[in-house]
Amino acid sequence: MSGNIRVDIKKRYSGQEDAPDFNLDVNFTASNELVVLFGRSGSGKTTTLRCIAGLGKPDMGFIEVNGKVYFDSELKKNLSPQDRRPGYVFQNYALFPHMSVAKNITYGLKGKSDAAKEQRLHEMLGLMHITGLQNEYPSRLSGGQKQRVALARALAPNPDILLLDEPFSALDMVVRMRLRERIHSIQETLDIPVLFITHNPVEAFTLADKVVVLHEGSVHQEGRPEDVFYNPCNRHVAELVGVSNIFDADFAGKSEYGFVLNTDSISITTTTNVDADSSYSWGVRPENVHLHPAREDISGCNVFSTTVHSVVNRGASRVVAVDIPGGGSVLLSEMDNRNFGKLDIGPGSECLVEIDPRDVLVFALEEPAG
Amino acid sequence: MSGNIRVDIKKRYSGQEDAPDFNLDVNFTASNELVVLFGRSGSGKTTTLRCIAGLGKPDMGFIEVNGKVYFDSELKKNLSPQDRRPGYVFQNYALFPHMSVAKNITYGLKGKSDAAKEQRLHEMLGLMHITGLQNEYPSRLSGGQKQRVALARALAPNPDILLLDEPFSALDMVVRMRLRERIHSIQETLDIPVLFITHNPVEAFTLADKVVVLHEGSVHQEGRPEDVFYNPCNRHVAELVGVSNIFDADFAGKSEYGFVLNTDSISITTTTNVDADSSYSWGVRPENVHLHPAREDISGCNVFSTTVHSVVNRGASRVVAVDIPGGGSVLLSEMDNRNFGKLDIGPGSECLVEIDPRDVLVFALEEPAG
Amino acid sequence: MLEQAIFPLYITLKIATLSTILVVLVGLLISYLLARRDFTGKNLVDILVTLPLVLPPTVTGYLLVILLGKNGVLGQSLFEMTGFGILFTWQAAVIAAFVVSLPLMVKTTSAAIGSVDRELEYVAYTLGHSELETALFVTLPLAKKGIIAGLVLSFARAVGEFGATLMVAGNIPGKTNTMSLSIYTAFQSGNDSLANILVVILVIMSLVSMAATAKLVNRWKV
Amino acid sequence: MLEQAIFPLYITLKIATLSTILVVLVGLLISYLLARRDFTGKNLVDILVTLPLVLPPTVTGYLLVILLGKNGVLGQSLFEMTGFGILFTWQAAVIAAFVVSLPLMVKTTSAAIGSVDRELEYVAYTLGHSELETALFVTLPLAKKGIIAGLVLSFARAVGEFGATLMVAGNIPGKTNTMSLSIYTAFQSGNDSLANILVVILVIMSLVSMAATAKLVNRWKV
Amino acid sequence: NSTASSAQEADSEEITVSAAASLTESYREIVKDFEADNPDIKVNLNLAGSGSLRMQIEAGAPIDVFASASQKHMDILDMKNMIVADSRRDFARNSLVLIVPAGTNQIENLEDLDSEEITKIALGNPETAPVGRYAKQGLEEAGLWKAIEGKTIFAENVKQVLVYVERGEVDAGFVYMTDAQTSDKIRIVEEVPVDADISYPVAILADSEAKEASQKFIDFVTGPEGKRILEEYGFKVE
Ligand SMILES: Nc1ncnc2c1ncn2[C@@H]1O[C@H](COP(=O)(O)OP(=O)(O)OP(=O)(O)O)[C@@H](O)[C@H]1O
Ligand SMILES: Nc1ncnc2c1ncn2[C@@H]1O[C@H](COP(=O)(O)OP(=O)(O)OP(=O)(O)O)[C@@H](O)[C@H]1O
Ligand SMILES: [Mg+2]
Ligand SMILES: [Mg+2]
Repeated sequence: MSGNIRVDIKKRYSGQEDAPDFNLDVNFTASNELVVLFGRSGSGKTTTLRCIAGLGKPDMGFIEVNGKVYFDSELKKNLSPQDRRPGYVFQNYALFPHMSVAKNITYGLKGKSDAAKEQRLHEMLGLMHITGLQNEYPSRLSGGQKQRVALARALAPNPDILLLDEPFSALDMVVRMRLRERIHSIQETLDIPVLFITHNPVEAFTLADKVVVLHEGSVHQEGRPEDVFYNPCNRHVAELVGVSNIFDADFAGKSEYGFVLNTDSISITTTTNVDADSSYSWGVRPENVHLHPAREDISGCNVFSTTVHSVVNRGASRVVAVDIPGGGSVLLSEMDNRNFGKLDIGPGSECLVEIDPRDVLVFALEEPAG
Repeated sequence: MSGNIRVDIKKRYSGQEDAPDFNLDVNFTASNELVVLFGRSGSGKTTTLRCIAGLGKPDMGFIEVNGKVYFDSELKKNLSPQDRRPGYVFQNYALFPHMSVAKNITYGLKGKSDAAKEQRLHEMLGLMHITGLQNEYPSRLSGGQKQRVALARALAPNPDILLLDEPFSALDMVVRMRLRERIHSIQETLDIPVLFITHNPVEAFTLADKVVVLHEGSVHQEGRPEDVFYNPCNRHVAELVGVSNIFDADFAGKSEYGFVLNTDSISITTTTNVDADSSYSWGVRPENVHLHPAREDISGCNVFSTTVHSVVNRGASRVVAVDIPGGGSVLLSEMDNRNFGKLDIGPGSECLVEIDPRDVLVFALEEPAG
Repeated sequence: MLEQAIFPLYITLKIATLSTILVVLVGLLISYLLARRDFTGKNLVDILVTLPLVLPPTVTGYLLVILLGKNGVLGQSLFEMTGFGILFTWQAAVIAAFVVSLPLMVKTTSAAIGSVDRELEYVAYTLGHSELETALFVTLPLAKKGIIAGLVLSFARAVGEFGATLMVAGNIPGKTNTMSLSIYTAFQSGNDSLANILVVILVIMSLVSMAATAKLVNRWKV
Repeated sequence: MLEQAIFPLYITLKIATLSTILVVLVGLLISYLLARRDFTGKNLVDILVTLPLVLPPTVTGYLLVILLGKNGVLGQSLFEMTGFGILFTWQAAVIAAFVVSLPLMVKTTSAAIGSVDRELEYVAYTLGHSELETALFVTLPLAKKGIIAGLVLSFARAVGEFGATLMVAGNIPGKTNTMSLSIYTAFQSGNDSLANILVVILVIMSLVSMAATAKLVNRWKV
Repeated sequence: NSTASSAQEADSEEITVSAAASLTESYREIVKDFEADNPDIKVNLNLAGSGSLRMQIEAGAPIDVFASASQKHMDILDMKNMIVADSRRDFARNSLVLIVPAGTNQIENLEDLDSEEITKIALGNPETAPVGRYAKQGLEEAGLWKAIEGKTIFAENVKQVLVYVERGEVDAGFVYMTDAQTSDKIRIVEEVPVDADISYPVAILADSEAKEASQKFIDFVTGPEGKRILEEYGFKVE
């Protein structure tokens, strides 16, 4: 094990009445980089962050940050939150209702002179685009304004580690983009580990040096964003990172291009090694499903003709759902408006589907947690 | 004025000390459709929703929903929230901490039999993918679980109007997509007006029958999503809907393709009518900025050669920033990974930029609020 | 000697329980109004309720005699209507206990209600619940801790009530001799051993009722 | 006749103010510990603090005399150390008022502290503030309403205190004759007009101090 | 001396006199005159019910002189050796009277209490208040106690009986003559003969550290000046 953050903890919440328990069993390491915790709602992201901050006590395990042991159940060591002093943005902001915005933001600047506090306050207000709000009380702020105050409060003391629980969820795109850059440069300037929770895949991809994917309390995959997004290790991770086309399949053999899987009446070839004895599902990202006019002549594998089921305009792109021949399900294809325009299709049109075998992801069914 | 919702209200919050006042002055109508309120953080979206729900009292104006006058300052009429009974999802959820999830969800089902409550509860739990959590208390839920309970509570009584304040902000993509569809079909089935706040442009575009754009307390634009996204009426709206390239320009004359504007050392032609006497800025959506290999031979206007400044991988797409010749600023171009691969460029590469004059949006500088 | 404690114990519990029930009912109403409504005379109500706390109990008792006596404002009309003279009965002791413990309930509870997040009340309104229903099922449960504190204080105060009770209820053996009065009598007449026994019983009774209240707290889930 | 009210008014204010200051200091500490900490003997502390409320004030006073007298546990050591006999001094009255009003403060405040969102304390911890700093600047300000209620109750109770004071401080003109005791004396000796005047003054004084407290509430911004 | 002495000048002495509540007015005057005669002695007058005063003393309160409204409380202290036995003196007597609200005439003598119209009779608690004990004794001697026992309302002190009678809450009550004289809202029906010594004892306490000054005070009370003042307030003195 190496890295500036080492987390290996277990924690159990027992469920009420006949509801199942929740078992957190998280293990990952990271250096001074921006780590995105990614996972379904209820997968244990917040719980993990709280344990690192010292606000929840793991049942057992080990947490080390920047060479300092925060928690070690064997040594019965458990640093207080005061000794950890993380910069923490809480999912629900948790602003002090009885303090003004200014007081909230400077509350972590213990022992600083008033002038230093004032200066830092104004830096933070500017950074968060909330200059002018310093004398307001939290009850008079909008959701996004509260969130920015919470961010400012966490960043102000230049902490050794940043724990950001969906810090941009209530912000508009313009501020969000600017703050993404800020967080990135703060991480680089301070050279500290940053743990960042987000549900936005684009945010995860663009911000992360490393992505840790949680599912039902345990880490399913951990790696650079490209690894996780382009090579999700199982169905759960795949769904999360936007592989919205996932189908069960039967092994059908091997061809010159690779292995062949059958779903309904189509055969899909993949370059991934597949074992005849196991059950699989395969998946493909919608932007890797390419559509061509029906009259076009395309050769190669994973080409089949079909009809357009429906088209959804997503503003900057279109999502075309096409029928999978011989089955009730549809395959989604996403393309930019210009390419869509060139295709000249609509619901009911005939068209050709083409999928590069290298883009076909294969997952063992019911793969155990990674 | 017509429509099932008519809102025309003014409300002022006075700022603390030297901070400016916030003035809400909102006026829009809608029929039984899904209306997305879109706007920067702090633009007055929540305030508007609260006024419609009867939780905030406008200083003056008029609110009518489904033929019922909710508020009329002239007639001194102000229906109580009980008489309005909106299905309201609060931005901060506002779950009852002393009630179980089941009790929270069924709390609006006044006068229903226990069996009916039980049935509705299970429908809602299923709809929100939180089956099993009914006996938990809110303090033991994750952020996204709380949000779904809040949604279930608002939807359970089949209200006459739905007011949803960023109802999906804490949800992962998978649940979010499913719930988007649910909300859409609920709106259609119940045939009620739904007001929906989101900061996610794709969500706004795909969900909305109508988009109302708020900026600093007033409506700047209102229309179908295509109108608002493809023809934003001013800079503020444009920024919000993702027109991330916006530049100041000087009027340079008229050409065979349209009107010409100069920015730094490039000339941009637009099909929009432009008046020589005013100041303008122009903008283009990054997905409408097309890049071509430097060696390619492209004719037409709005084609210029430049160098690549940087490339950002957003997972499903790439954003390439290219220098604008003769100035310090960059122009962003977004494309899918396949097209990016074909281009074969990287930072420092030469390439050609092409922009369709029809995609060039023009805004009068400092246009007054719409 | 123990049998001398049975009646005082019984009557004390009866008086304190009844008075506390009254205090809770009236106190919750007043507290809610003080915390959530603006009305003319609000300050006056606040002051009137708190007054019995600053007055020496004897004075409170004297004022109650004036009010409840045969020739008193309330006592007279009650007597004319029912022929019932309330002075020197255990009912009068209930009233005395009520008056002296009401301020404890009101101050404690109105502070607790004032600290409940109004937003949650608004949510209940949008779900179609009237102000009364909301007060009962949202506001008051959320103010639980303060209400329990007020209840314990009121009950304890009612048990310990002495001065005002003495004035309005007299100290009539077999009728109104509460624990407090009995202890006082025993001490005053130099019967220290009886006094000590009664104190021990009083303390045990108080502990038991407080433990019962604690149980109540745990049951009333929040 | 008015001059007969000046000393009692002065001594009452002095005693009530000092006792309230003590009650607030000690009460906040105990309340915080009861609400936020688990320790052995927690229930015992809770019970001990509440006890003076259920005991008739005379009994409380009797117990205090035993404790503070020259032969009492506390009184003896105090006397040996300082040569100061505390009984029958205004300081003894402060102690009596303190003991009888402490339960009001503790019950009210610990309920209010218990209702403060712990999450906010955790936030303060992550910002490097110790538990004490957090208690002072986060928890207590957020429990403000309950604390103010406890403070008002304690002050009012101290002003109205009679039975215990009479026992430990005596009713000595020019030394320990508080308003309560003076009203009692005037009333007992048939001097009803003086008693009435004293009651009116007591009520006015209480109103003024409560109004001052209300001002305090408004100042202390939350 | 026994109370806080550090603040006092060395040559002045301070004594604390605990006197029964019914002695309030007379003792105030006595103290004033006594202090005028003895400028080196300061008297703290502590006024409360005799029972409370006795409890204070038992608990160890620093008292020098105790003037009780009844022999019983003094006896209890005597038994516990808490008083200087030979300093004990009776300094005044009182008499018991039957009173009714002013303007009523159903009762003209003690026997009338047995009539059916009479339902409430107030007297001090015989166990704690001497005035109640005397009243009970008087009624027993008149053979009326059994008959009217069910009509009695016990009060803790004389003042309470007076209040009840003044406001017409009871039909009659028993108080001391000295108390009856302070109210004009009642009528004195008659003096009730009691075969008891309704007398007020005074004594120096065993723990007193200023026995000399205390003795001076008792001498003053029992002296001509004291007698004059006590008589003025309706007490009988020998
Ligand atoms: N205090 C608690 N007691 C019991 N169970 C809890 C508690 N807090 C969280 N849980 C449960 O633990 C699981 C993980 O919760 P957590 O808050 O870590 O999820 P999350 O990944 O942050 O989800 P979200 O994206 O919705 O915020 C959930 O199922 C939740 O119900
Ligand atoms: N109770 C209040 N008192 C004073 N000002 C307020 C109050 N509530 C909101 N405001 C101010 O009104 C403006 C609009 O707030 P509102 O909550 O409507 O914004 P919003 O559009 O919902 O923003 P967000 O997307 O951040 O939630 C903000 O500047 C806010 O500071
Ligand atoms: Mg979370
Ligand atoms: Mg909002």
